[in-house]
Amino acid sequence: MNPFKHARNWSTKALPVKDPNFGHPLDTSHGPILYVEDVSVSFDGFKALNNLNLYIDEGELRCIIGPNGAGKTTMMDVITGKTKPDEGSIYFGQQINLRELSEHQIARGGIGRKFQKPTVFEALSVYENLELATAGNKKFWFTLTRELTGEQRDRIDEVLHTIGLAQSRFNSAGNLSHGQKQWLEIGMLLMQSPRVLLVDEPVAGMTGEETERTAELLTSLAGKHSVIVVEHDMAFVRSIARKVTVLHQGSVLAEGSMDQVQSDPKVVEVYLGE
Amino acid sequence: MLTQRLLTSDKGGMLVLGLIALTCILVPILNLAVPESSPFHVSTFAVTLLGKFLCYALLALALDLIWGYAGILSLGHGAFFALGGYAMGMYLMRQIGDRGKYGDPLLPDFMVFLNWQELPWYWHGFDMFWFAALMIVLVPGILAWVFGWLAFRSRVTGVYFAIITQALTYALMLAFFRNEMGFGGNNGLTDFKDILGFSITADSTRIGLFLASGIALMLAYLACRYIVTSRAGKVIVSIRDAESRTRFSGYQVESYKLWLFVFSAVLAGIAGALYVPQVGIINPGEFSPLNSIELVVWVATGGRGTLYGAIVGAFSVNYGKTVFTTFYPEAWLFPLGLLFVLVTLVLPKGLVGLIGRFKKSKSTSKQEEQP
Amino acid sequence: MKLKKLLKSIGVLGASCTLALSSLTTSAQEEDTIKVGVLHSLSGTMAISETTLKDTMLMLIEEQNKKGGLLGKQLEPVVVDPASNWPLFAEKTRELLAQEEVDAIFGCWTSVSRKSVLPVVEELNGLLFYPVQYEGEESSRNVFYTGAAPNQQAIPAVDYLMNELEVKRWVLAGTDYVYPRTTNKILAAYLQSKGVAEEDIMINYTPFGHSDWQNIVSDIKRFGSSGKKTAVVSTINGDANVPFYRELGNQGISAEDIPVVAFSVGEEELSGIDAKPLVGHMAAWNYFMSVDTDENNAFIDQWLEYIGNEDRVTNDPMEAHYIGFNMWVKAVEKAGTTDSDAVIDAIVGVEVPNLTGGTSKMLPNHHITKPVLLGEIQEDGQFLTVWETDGLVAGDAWSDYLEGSKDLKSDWVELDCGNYNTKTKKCVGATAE
Amino acid sequence: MRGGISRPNFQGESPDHPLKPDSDTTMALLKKSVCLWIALGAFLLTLPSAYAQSPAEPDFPTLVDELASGSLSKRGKTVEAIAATNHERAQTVLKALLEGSLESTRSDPRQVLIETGTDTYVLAANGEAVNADNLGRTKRIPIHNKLRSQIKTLLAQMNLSAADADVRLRAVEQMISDGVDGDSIALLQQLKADESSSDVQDAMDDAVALAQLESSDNETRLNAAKQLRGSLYPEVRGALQIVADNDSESSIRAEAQRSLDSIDSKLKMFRLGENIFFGLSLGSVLLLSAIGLAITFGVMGVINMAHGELMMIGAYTTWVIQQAFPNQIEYSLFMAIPAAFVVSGLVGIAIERGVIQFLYGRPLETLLATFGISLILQQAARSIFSPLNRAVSLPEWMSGSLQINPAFSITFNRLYILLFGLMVFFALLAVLKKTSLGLKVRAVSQNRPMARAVGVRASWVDAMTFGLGSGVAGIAGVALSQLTNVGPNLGQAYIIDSFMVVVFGGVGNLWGTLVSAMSLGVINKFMEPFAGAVLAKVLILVLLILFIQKKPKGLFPQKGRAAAD
Repeated sequence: MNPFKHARNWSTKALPVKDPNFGHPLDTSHGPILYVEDVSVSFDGFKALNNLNLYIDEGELRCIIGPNGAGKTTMMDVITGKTKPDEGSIYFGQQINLRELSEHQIARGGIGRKFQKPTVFEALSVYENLELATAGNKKFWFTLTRELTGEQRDRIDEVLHTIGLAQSRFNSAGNLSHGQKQWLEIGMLLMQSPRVLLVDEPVAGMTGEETERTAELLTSLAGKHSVIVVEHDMAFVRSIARKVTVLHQGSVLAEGSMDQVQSDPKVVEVYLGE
Repeated sequence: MLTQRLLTSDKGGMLVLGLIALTCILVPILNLAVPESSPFHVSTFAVTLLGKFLCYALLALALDLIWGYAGILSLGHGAFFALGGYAMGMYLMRQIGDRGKYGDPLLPDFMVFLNWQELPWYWHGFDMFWFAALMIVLVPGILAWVFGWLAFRSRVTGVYFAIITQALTYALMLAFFRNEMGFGGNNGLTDFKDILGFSITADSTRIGLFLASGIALMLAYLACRYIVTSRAGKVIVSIRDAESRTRFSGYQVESYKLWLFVFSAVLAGIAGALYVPQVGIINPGEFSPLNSIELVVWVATGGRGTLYGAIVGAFSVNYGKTVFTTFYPEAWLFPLGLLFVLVTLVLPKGLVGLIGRFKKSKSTSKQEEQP
Repeated sequence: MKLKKLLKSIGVLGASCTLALSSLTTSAQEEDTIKVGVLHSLSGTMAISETTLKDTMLMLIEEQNKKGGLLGKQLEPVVVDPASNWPLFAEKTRELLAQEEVDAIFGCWTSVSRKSVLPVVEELNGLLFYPVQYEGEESSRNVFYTGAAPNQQAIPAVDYLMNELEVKRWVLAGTDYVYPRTTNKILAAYLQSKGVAEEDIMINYTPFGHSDWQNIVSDIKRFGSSGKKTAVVSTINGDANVPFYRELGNQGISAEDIPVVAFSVGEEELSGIDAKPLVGHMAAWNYFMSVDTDENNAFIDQWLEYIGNEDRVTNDPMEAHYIGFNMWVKAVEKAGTTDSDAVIDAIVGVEVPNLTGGTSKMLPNHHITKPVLLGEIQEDGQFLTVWETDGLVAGDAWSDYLEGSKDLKSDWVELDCGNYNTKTKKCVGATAE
Repeated sequence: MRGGISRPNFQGESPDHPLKPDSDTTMALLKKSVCLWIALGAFLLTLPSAYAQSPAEPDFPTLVDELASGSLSKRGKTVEAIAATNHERAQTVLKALLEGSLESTRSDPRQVLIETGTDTYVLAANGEAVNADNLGRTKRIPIHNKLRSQIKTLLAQMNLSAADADVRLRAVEQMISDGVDGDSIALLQQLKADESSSDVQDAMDDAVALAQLESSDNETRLNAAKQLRGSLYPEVRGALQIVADNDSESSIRAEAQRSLDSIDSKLKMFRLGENIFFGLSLGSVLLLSAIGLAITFGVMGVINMAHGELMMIGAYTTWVIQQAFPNQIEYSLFMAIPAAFVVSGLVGIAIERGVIQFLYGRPLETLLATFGISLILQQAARSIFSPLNRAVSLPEWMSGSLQINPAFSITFNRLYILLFGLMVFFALLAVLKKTSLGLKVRAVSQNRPMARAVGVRASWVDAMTFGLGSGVAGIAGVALSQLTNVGPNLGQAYIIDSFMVVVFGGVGNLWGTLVSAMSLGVINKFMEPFAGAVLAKVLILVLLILFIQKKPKGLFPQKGRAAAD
């Protein structure tokens, strides 16, 4: 049923990666950049994920939908290392086993995450927020003694324009509007120059016009990065989705184009069932 | 460039630094040069008192660095303070030499009458100042490193961290009370004679210690400024505000917390070391959890999250304490207790915040004040 | 422009700061009074014991003023609260001597507070009267020890047990701090010198405020059930006593089986205890409220009237202050001035009546002579004197039973030295310059 | 509930009923033997005084009046004489003297009275009631230890034929500890013949055997040593030890040694049991002091530094109650428990409404504020009740111990407090699990806005919850007042331990609190013997710190995503 099942070449064994950021270039020779295979997680008996299989291609924009409690957020937790799965394997490219890495290593490795509720550092200015997110050496002694380099600053300006916050760069992030916070957070992801972006409900509580701009932003990002969007807003999903995955009770219910999944009786049943 | 970053960007800090510098210049003159009779004479009592406050301020600064900026509340900072103090105390004890009551050239008095035959191994080397100085930094530092490494690695945070730090200092207190420990038990270390060859009771020595404390405080302040204004400083603040976000931005939160904690512990140790020769005694009471909580209150009163706030707090609360214990000996705990409650309820930003609020209201009335 | 403003404000604040300083340092304005410092904790853990002594001092001073004061001047008490915080004791002492310029300080309870005060008193050449029984091993030119030294409390008590009750086995139980440590060391040495075997002495230390005595008491019970008469010599401090005696009582150890002789349990402590389980246990002091002499009855009436509460009691440290204060008054009258050196010279040899019918005398080692009384606790929390030394016992600064100190001698008149080594014939160290 | 009870102050049967016959025949015999023996005993004991006094023994009333005057040693002789008269009130008078309720007027001639209650007196000599008003100030007739043990011995001898088997048993045991001599052997053997209770008989056998250990006849000594096998009286052990070490006959030495071994093996077992009980008892204290926190801290997330002071308030309440009803000491605790609950509870509610309600979600701020409150409460206690400790008296039923055998006894106050602790725990558990308040509490603690949404008055629930926790603290205070000082510092001693218990057990989990309290208690008690009290405590703290590193959420963590962030 699943064309990607075991697509990953098992002969190459996982490299013992400490900090992938300085490891060798990511090996995506077999297409997918992210392999989630037979992953299960449970909290006191309740199975949040039930051997979930998911494969994300390089540069793909994937939407993930599903009713509440389908395990969307848990899936993100598992990929970003916040929650360690009970079983199953998660590989980043061919060789980087994410189960062995901690949050900050995964983040440095090139997987960025945006939370459901926008979380930016409210005490700091927009510029500083991006500054913090900037890719590079993030060890204590280094950040203590070194200032930003010239090109890092340029990168920040660049991103400031991408997310359209150039003029409010010195405002404290706390005073931004809801939408602006969302964009700022996405901007922070970009500063990490990640290979994969996990975006959790980006347009929740946005005005229509903000939603459109977000849609443009995300679609423009796809290609350079692989983008995984979790969203409830069907209209929004339709507007950006190339491929949609439906989660239900911790495993994939259906996968395919928006029309395919919407015509899928199982999906309909689940959604009406609510 | 750096000075700009450290100083002019925070007025309050500059003000406080200026004041400390001023007192460091004025007090010695007023104490030594000006005759007793003149109303401007500053008595030795005031000097030692101020010296004590300076040490407290340094301690408060250390706590504010981790509590105010990294949001780590340590209820055990008194422990590092006391350890630094003990290290200094041990040096001072060794300086007594054979001028002790029993005239034993090597053993401190309390060891003589507890029939200790020879000096315990951990007392060796403390006759040399450089060694003692090293220990003053190392002992609190290493303890903080081990403790912090364990705690932060297993993500013990907030309330839990506060409580186990309290347990830490409590355990140390009980341990140091034991006479078998070889630190003088309940009486601790006292009856010091001289430091670096200067008699500890001489006015000049007191001034010296006072100046040392003042300079230490100012340097520590600049060091803290350097940290909080660096990129690392921003990371630390963001850890306080959104820890997991920081993680997902690729920072190893643990190491940041750990190094900050260690640095803060070292500052506390230094404060303790300067404190002991000025008050002339160190005993396990300094480990008491209550002291550590009170310390937290100084910072809260002054205003956590602004380095100079901690200094202001330490001075104001302790000055108040001195006054109250003299004028209302029976009832002084009431105002003190009330202070704690009020500060937490109405002054979340502390005195500094209050001044700030007052300033803002003024500046809004007068637009041209705006920079 | 900005910087100038900043400097200006610094200047302003600097001025205000110096003002704050001078407010700290305002030296006492010259009134025509003699100032007496009272240095007792009114808050914190020691308040329980020390507050009473503060009141005692105020009463004594008031009384003296009624009699027309001293050298024609009124006495003015200066009360401060060191809040059971040892460094604060030192600070307050400095304040009393340097700021308030008091002529004498009456204060301290715990050894550690005295130790913390000592250097300051010596540096500023003040006078400290210390009213509590203590471990000895100290003698300062500026301190007068009006409480009992070990040889004025512990040793006589042990003698009584050994001779009158034929006690053969000994439990030395104490709180883990310097007073019990030293006292027990002295006692152990003393007992062994009297031929008590090693295994017949059990020494046990517990932390301050120890509240769970279950297995210690059952150990004592076991230790005592060997057929030989056993007694407990208790140097257990303050708060730990109540749970200790209750446990004794509940585990069925009565005073006839295993009597407990305490050195830190007096009328005041008993007034805070349900005395039932303590009946028959003993305490050794230099004064009991129950002693029936005119001086004592007068003192008690005066105290009850002053404090305005019929239920209050008097105790040994209060008597010590009574003696110390009167000695100071006499010495000042004798010297005709309150100047420290003059008083220090004048006070040695001064004799004043104590409350148990004798006259105590200030000795050259700055300790005093006292009677030693042994009392059994009664239901009403008072003591029934069962034995007392004939005549007064002179306080020893340095114990004859300790290695380090038995060669030491203190004499501030002949030798002007607190710890003169009789072997090497010189004044060891330099306590007071 | 009098089954096998030893009181700290020796208890005979109640003073107001003299010897009761259990059957006429034995009665006669008993009387005879008692007279015989007491006369004999008294004669021996009073040889010196016997000469001093006129051959015609002074009658009972005169002797009683003599008690009021003269030196302690003279009083001793008088006491013996009184015992010798074998007057029916002799026992009552002596007991009164022993318990310090024998008083004398200052007036002349001095009357000797027994104080039967506050300001109610009867004449010692004949038990007639007297009017307290026209007595003037009375003064207790003092005695000292020598006299006390003497009286106890005498009373014991009288009690040998008391009606109550337990009283007889105590009497025999008293004789054992006083040391048994030839005459007592005779008497004991005689009494044993018609002793009904087997326990008393065994005790008598032991007593006799104990005495026979010193007999000159080898056979007797050997049998005695046999007889004493497994007897747990400490005196017996001591005596056997002596025999085993230095008896002339090797066979007897061996026999004694065997008996000793059997005794020791028993003792070892009992010591283990003792230790466990000690541990549980300590645990129950920890439980009581921590359980209130388990609610305020565990369920509400408030770090209440004033918790200890709330206990203090409970303890003071007990004292106030006892002052208010000086004659109801026996029942004072039952009044104190609800009172303390209410008082502390109200104070708690006041604190919650006045301060804490503004600080929810900021646990560290609550820590500071409540610390301030604790300072204020302490100082308040000093100002109101004076810094001195207050004397809370133990009811009779709280003092003494449940004597399982001479080597193993459980003290009542500890036992009751252990049971009480468990009761409180389960009561609280029921409240949280069964009642609607409990439901609401859990709802609010889990999801405040949601609970609000479904119409729970969160603020009211908060107040109630905090009140509940504080009230429980008050109850703990009542229990503590039976163990330790009641003074301003009471709270300080327990606050840190309580927090440790809660954290160790796992916040928000009552069962965890129970388990952690008990295990900490037992661990502590098993460490103490070799580590010493102080070090044991330090070690425990260190272990706790390390444990929290391993399991940051305690023994029984709250699981699930809610707990994760």
